[in-house]
Amino acid sequence: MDLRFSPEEIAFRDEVRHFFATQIPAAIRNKTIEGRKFEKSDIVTAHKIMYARGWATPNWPKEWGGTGWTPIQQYIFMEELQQSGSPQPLQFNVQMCGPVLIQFASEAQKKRFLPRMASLDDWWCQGFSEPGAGSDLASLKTTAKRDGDTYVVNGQKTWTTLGQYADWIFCLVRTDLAAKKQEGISFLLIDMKTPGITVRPIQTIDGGREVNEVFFDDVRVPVENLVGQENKGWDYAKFLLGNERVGIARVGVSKERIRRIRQLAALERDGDRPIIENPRFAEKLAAVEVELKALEMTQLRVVAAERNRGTGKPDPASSVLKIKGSEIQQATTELLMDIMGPYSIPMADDDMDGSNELPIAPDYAGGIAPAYFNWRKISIYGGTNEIQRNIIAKAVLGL
Amino acid sequence: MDLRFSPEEIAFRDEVRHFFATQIPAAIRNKTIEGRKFEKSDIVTAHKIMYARGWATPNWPKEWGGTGWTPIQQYIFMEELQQSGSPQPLQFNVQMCGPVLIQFASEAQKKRFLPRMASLDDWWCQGFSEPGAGSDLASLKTTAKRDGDTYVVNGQKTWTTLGQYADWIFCLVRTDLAAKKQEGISFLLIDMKTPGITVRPIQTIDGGREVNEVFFDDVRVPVENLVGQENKGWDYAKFLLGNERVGIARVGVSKERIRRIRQLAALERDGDRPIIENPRFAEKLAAVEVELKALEMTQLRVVAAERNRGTGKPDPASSVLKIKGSEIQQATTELLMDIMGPYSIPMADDDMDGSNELPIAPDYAGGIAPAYFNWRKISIYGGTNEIQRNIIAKAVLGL
Amino acid sequence: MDFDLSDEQRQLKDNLERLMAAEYGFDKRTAYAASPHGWSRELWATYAELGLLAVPFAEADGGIGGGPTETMIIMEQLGHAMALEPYLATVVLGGGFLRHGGSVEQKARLIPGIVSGETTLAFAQQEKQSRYDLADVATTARRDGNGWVIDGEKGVVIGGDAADHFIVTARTAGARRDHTGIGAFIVDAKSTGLSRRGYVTQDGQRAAQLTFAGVKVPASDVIGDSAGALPLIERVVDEGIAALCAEAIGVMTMMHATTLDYLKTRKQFGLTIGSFQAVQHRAADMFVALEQARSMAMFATMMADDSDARERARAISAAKVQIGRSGRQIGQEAVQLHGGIAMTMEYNVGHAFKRMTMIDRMFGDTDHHLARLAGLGGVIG
Amino acid sequence: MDFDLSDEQRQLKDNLERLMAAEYGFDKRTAYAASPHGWSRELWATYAELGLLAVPFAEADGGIGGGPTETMIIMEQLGHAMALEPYLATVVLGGGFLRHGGSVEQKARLIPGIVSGETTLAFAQQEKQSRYDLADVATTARRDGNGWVIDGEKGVVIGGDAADHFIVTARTAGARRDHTGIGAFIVDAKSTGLSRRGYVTQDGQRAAQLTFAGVKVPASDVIGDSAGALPLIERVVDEGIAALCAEAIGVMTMMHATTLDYLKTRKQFGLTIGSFQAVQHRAADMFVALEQARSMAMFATMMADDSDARERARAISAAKVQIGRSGRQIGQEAVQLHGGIAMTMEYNVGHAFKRMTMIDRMFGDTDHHLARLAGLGGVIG
Repeated sequence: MDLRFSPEEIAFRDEVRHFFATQIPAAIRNKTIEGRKFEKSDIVTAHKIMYARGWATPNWPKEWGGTGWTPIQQYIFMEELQQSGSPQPLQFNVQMCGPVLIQFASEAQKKRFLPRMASLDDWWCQGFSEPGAGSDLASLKTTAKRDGDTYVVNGQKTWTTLGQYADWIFCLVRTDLAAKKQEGISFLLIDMKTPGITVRPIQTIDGGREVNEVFFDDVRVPVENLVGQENKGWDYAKFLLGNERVGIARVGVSKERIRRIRQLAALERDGDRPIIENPRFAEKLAAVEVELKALEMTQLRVVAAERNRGTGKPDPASSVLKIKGSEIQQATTELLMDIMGPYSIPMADDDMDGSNELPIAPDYAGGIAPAYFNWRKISIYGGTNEIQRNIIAKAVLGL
Repeated sequence: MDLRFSPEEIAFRDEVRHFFATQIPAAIRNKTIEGRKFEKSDIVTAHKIMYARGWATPNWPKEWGGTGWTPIQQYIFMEELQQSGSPQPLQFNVQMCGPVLIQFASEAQKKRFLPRMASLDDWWCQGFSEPGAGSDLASLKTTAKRDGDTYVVNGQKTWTTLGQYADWIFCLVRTDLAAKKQEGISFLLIDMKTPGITVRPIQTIDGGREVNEVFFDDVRVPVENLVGQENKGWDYAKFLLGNERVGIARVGVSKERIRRIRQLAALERDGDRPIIENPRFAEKLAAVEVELKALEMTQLRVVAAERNRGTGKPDPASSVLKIKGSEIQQATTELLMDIMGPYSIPMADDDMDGSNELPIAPDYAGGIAPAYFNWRKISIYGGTNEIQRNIIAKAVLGL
Repeated sequence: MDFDLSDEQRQLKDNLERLMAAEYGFDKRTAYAASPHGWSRELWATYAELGLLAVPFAEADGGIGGGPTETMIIMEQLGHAMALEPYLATVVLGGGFLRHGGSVEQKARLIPGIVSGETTLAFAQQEKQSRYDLADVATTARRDGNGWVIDGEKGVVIGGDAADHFIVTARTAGARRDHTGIGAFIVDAKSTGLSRRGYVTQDGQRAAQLTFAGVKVPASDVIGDSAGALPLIERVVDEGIAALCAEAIGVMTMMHATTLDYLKTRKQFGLTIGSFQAVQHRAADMFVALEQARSMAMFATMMADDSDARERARAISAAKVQIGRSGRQIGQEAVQLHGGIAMTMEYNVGHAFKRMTMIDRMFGDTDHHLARLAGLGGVIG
Repeated sequence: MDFDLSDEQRQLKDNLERLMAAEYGFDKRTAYAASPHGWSRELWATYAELGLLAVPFAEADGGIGGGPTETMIIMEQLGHAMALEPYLATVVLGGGFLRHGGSVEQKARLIPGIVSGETTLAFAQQEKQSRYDLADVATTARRDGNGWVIDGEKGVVIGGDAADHFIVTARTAGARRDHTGIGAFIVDAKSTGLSRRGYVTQDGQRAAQLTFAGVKVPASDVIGDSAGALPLIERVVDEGIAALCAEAIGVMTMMHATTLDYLKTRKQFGLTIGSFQAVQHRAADMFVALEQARSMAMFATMMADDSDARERARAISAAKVQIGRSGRQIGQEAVQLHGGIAMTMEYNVGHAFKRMTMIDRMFGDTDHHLARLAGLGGVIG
């Protein structure tokens, strides 16, 4: 047992840290620090810079452009990325759809889709959730009816993040209406330019328009876009959903937030002292830091155990990462609210990029409340924290 | 709506307060304040003083020695009693068994038992719980088999508080083995001197020996000691269990604890300042006080609503009182632990009445940790807090 | 002691409940919010007709002579509907200054307009550096002949974008955080030298930033003692907090009820999600939090006009702490138990969650009041 | 980075686990606790035979040269069994003073006795006024010829009722809470002028109150710098806290596992109570708390011998906070989910709950370390 990074790992960390600091434009990274949202172009720019370096798809096999890094290296990479403020390589491509294709798609499909997926020449989005199918995903109702060489897709998906930018969508569709609910589902790749697809943005309570409803009205999809076997899509979906170990805790994101909190708490004053000098605030912050440090160690334990367990098998303990990771991220947004106090009340102008000193409050106050509102989603998406507790109770504790 | 006590209520409160301050010996009341336990004689002494004043059974009808007080007056009486540190009139007699007899027993039984119950000439204890029947009380297994004019009782009761002092025990026993589990239960009064009864003390984690197991080995009980109808005991038990509204929150007990905490936190020092001047401690204390003040108002709302609802019908909202009341009482024991810090570690001597300055710590430190340990029971007994949440979900929220 | 409403109070509650049910559906509210003022002038006129705007004023001043209980009833109903009209700003706060500090002439001049719905007010107190400290006033008022000249900036003036008059706190003497040397002034929104920038707040209400550049105020617009207004300001703010607590109860009650409805109808895995015990227990905990908050809102109401400023402050801070804690729990849980739907602008729980969050930031957040309460020696005597 | 145990470490763990399973059942533990010393002399001899008492000492000193990881493994197993033997007092704390501060002569004099199991030590630091402040030392040591004379009182000396030697902190210069002027002394328990009163602690361990009345100590029993021992004391205590964290993991693991067993077997309403979802979620939360604590115990182990005292302090305080919070949650929940049975002295969970509670009070409670950590600027770099 040696809980410190090896010299090689430290050298790797420094290399990665230097890469992000020098290669990803500061104008992009600062948006994270200042609590502003990325444009599409920011995500594409950062992704392509990483792609050029061969680092856009670290979790893929080498033959498809992976890096061959150890799990620890992959962890270090993601943590450094998050702390730098850079956008991640587009996760719908890299973390979600790519691994499914690598594992289950035909060679022809791999050759057709993976290269453009890796380079972000194609932007992918996810078509899983439906209005009636939330935690109970398998109750989805969107149908794909075979008609010669095509499927005809009808139905509605929802919570499709960044669907407005997407070239392709990977969908779960029902291909056998008679089968038991998990057994009639297929995994289909659909070109977003196909006639019959409508994307409608949903405005979230932070004011953002990141998520969408996607409507399918007699959308014709070539049969060759079916991944794996018909009616086996649920297996692929489970593989995808269980595949979010590295980074689910977003330790790097929270570390960056903690530093931002320290910075702003030193800047903002309550009476004649900076807020960071208020013992109650400092202790609240320290308490979150303790949980975060513990989470980092827990995540490293899970990552390191992957070596023994074998790659690709999800560790049910990763539900711990989801629960704690979301709680900590949400706690950081509350600490920022505490710093801003009454100055979190005014709404920021829609355009947050120009100079728009907020009424009475400093410029950076405008994004604080929306971040608090928006990050409530973290305990909802990717399997609610209630579902994670069910997983722990059953898969880990045997209850 | 007028949320202040009326002048009459204030006069009543002052009268009650004066009574406790002057009539109940300070040597008894101080045991509460100092965290020491009552002897049997303390309880008897206090009970009989209240009895002499006609105040031992305020919740009973006037014909059986009740006071005729309004619910608000009953509340005031209990809160003043608790704040004074006096023992309550023995609740097994006054709150539990008495009301059942008044409601369901025969005139002969009432005349036989109630007067000695009110005066504490008979000490009663409760025989409900069994080793296998906790929250699922109706699964009890102790049997009473009819044999001519007697029942023959066999089985085991547990958690019988102060059973070692008892003259009588009121028991739930199974009289019909074939019936559905709630339907074969009867309510039986048993003389503790009957041959075949064995009382075994259970030592609790605070070191105390308040609770007992009671074993019944062919114990013969006259049929005349059956309350109400055979096999209807579950109805009487439900009546009894739902009958704990006034005082279940123990607001007066917590008020007394809060004052004790302020007193000790002003006495004990951390470095060069009293602990009460540590802002973190003062805010933790204030936070508990807020919950307690809210609970007091909540309890008064429940008490006042009794006038509209009619006496005797339990308010399901009283589950709120149990949950919050127990949480607050437990929080006060944690605050006392915080004050004592390392000096809560030594065990007090068994005899806490003499002068026994503890090793290194002040005299009053010895009872602090045992109280913390012991009061974990408050969220367990009288229907666990989990059961209370079930009640709220079903009876109040309709889930 | 008596928690029952009188017949008149019950009627007030029922009437307002009916009005809100009819006029404050989700779509109507959305339309009000999108209108120029961000609230409904028509409904404001209806409030006036119903006498709501007259409630706290003395009959001699053209009011109805209602007390804190009536204000509590109204604020709870407004909160339940998430009403956008500036009742707190105009009637509770603005009206509070007039009631407790206004001269006979000031009352006669302003109250009729408030009561008739023609005049709205806003309380301009917050400054860039002041945070929650009511004594931290840098805006100055200096004597100018018989009158005063005000210079400075005020922000987060709730209801300030459309108000006709402001109650402005300004320093007439002493240093920035001194407790003496503060005055309260009635300032006409059309005064020369006064500019305002209106904006939307995070919870969809309206506020304004005000700049005072040599704004002249006649002596007749000073409320009470020009150097000793802090006790008055504290009194009015304490009443405002009590009203805000009542509003919060309405918001929480709505969130809890809406969540219960959702739990009873939304199915997953073939069952209503409300049939899952873990969900049931959390809904039960929300109920406990709500009842505790309701109790403290009542306590705040009872103590809002207490003559002992220290006892009043202890009660008000205690109530704000409880409201803040319960509100956070109920808001976060309402969103969580709903899932994604409550994260959208298309569903009322999301809006309520935001409103609740902003209530916690007004006149001192939970931590602020906890510290204040601890400093006052707690709330258990 | 590597979380795996080496073969030797695994063997150490397995051996100890087996020993504890065989020798530390509930009844045996009860008997040890009731014996005169409150722990088992026989088992202590077995520990010696297994080399456990030699683990942290350098091979040159007759030890095995183990590191913090070995100590972690041992303490966790001792915690899991709730072992009563004075390992922490003798090997970790007493041994720590010798390892980090002892002279060659002191090591040679004392370590062999520790390793063989003949000698036990205890750390006498706590004073009536000192609470958790290691620098708050009123006990004095004044020069007396070539040696020293100690006067004062020490209390809550864990393991002190049977210890052969004490490591005593005493003030040689300066005022009561000065950081300099503190010395650490080896004091023979049989010294003239030293009296002790042994007693049982709340968690069934043994401790003592010591009175020093002119106790003479030769110069050869001063550990290191007679006026500059605080850094040494802090280092040893930080190591002690890391060991205590590992012990706590054992205690928590046992409580969690016992609770799970109970949930799987105890039936109510015809179902195991572990089949109720609300109970399942709380057991899951206990697991989360346990894993977070385990991670921090490892972090503390890694940092326990860090040469940077400030970094070490940040890590140790962070770990103590996490252990305290997780321990409180797991302990309280274990009792609650068991119900009455865990409230009795006849069941191991109640004892574990008490031990966990006392661990939180040793060398600084959760609030103390949270404040210390906040003062050090947190634990995230």
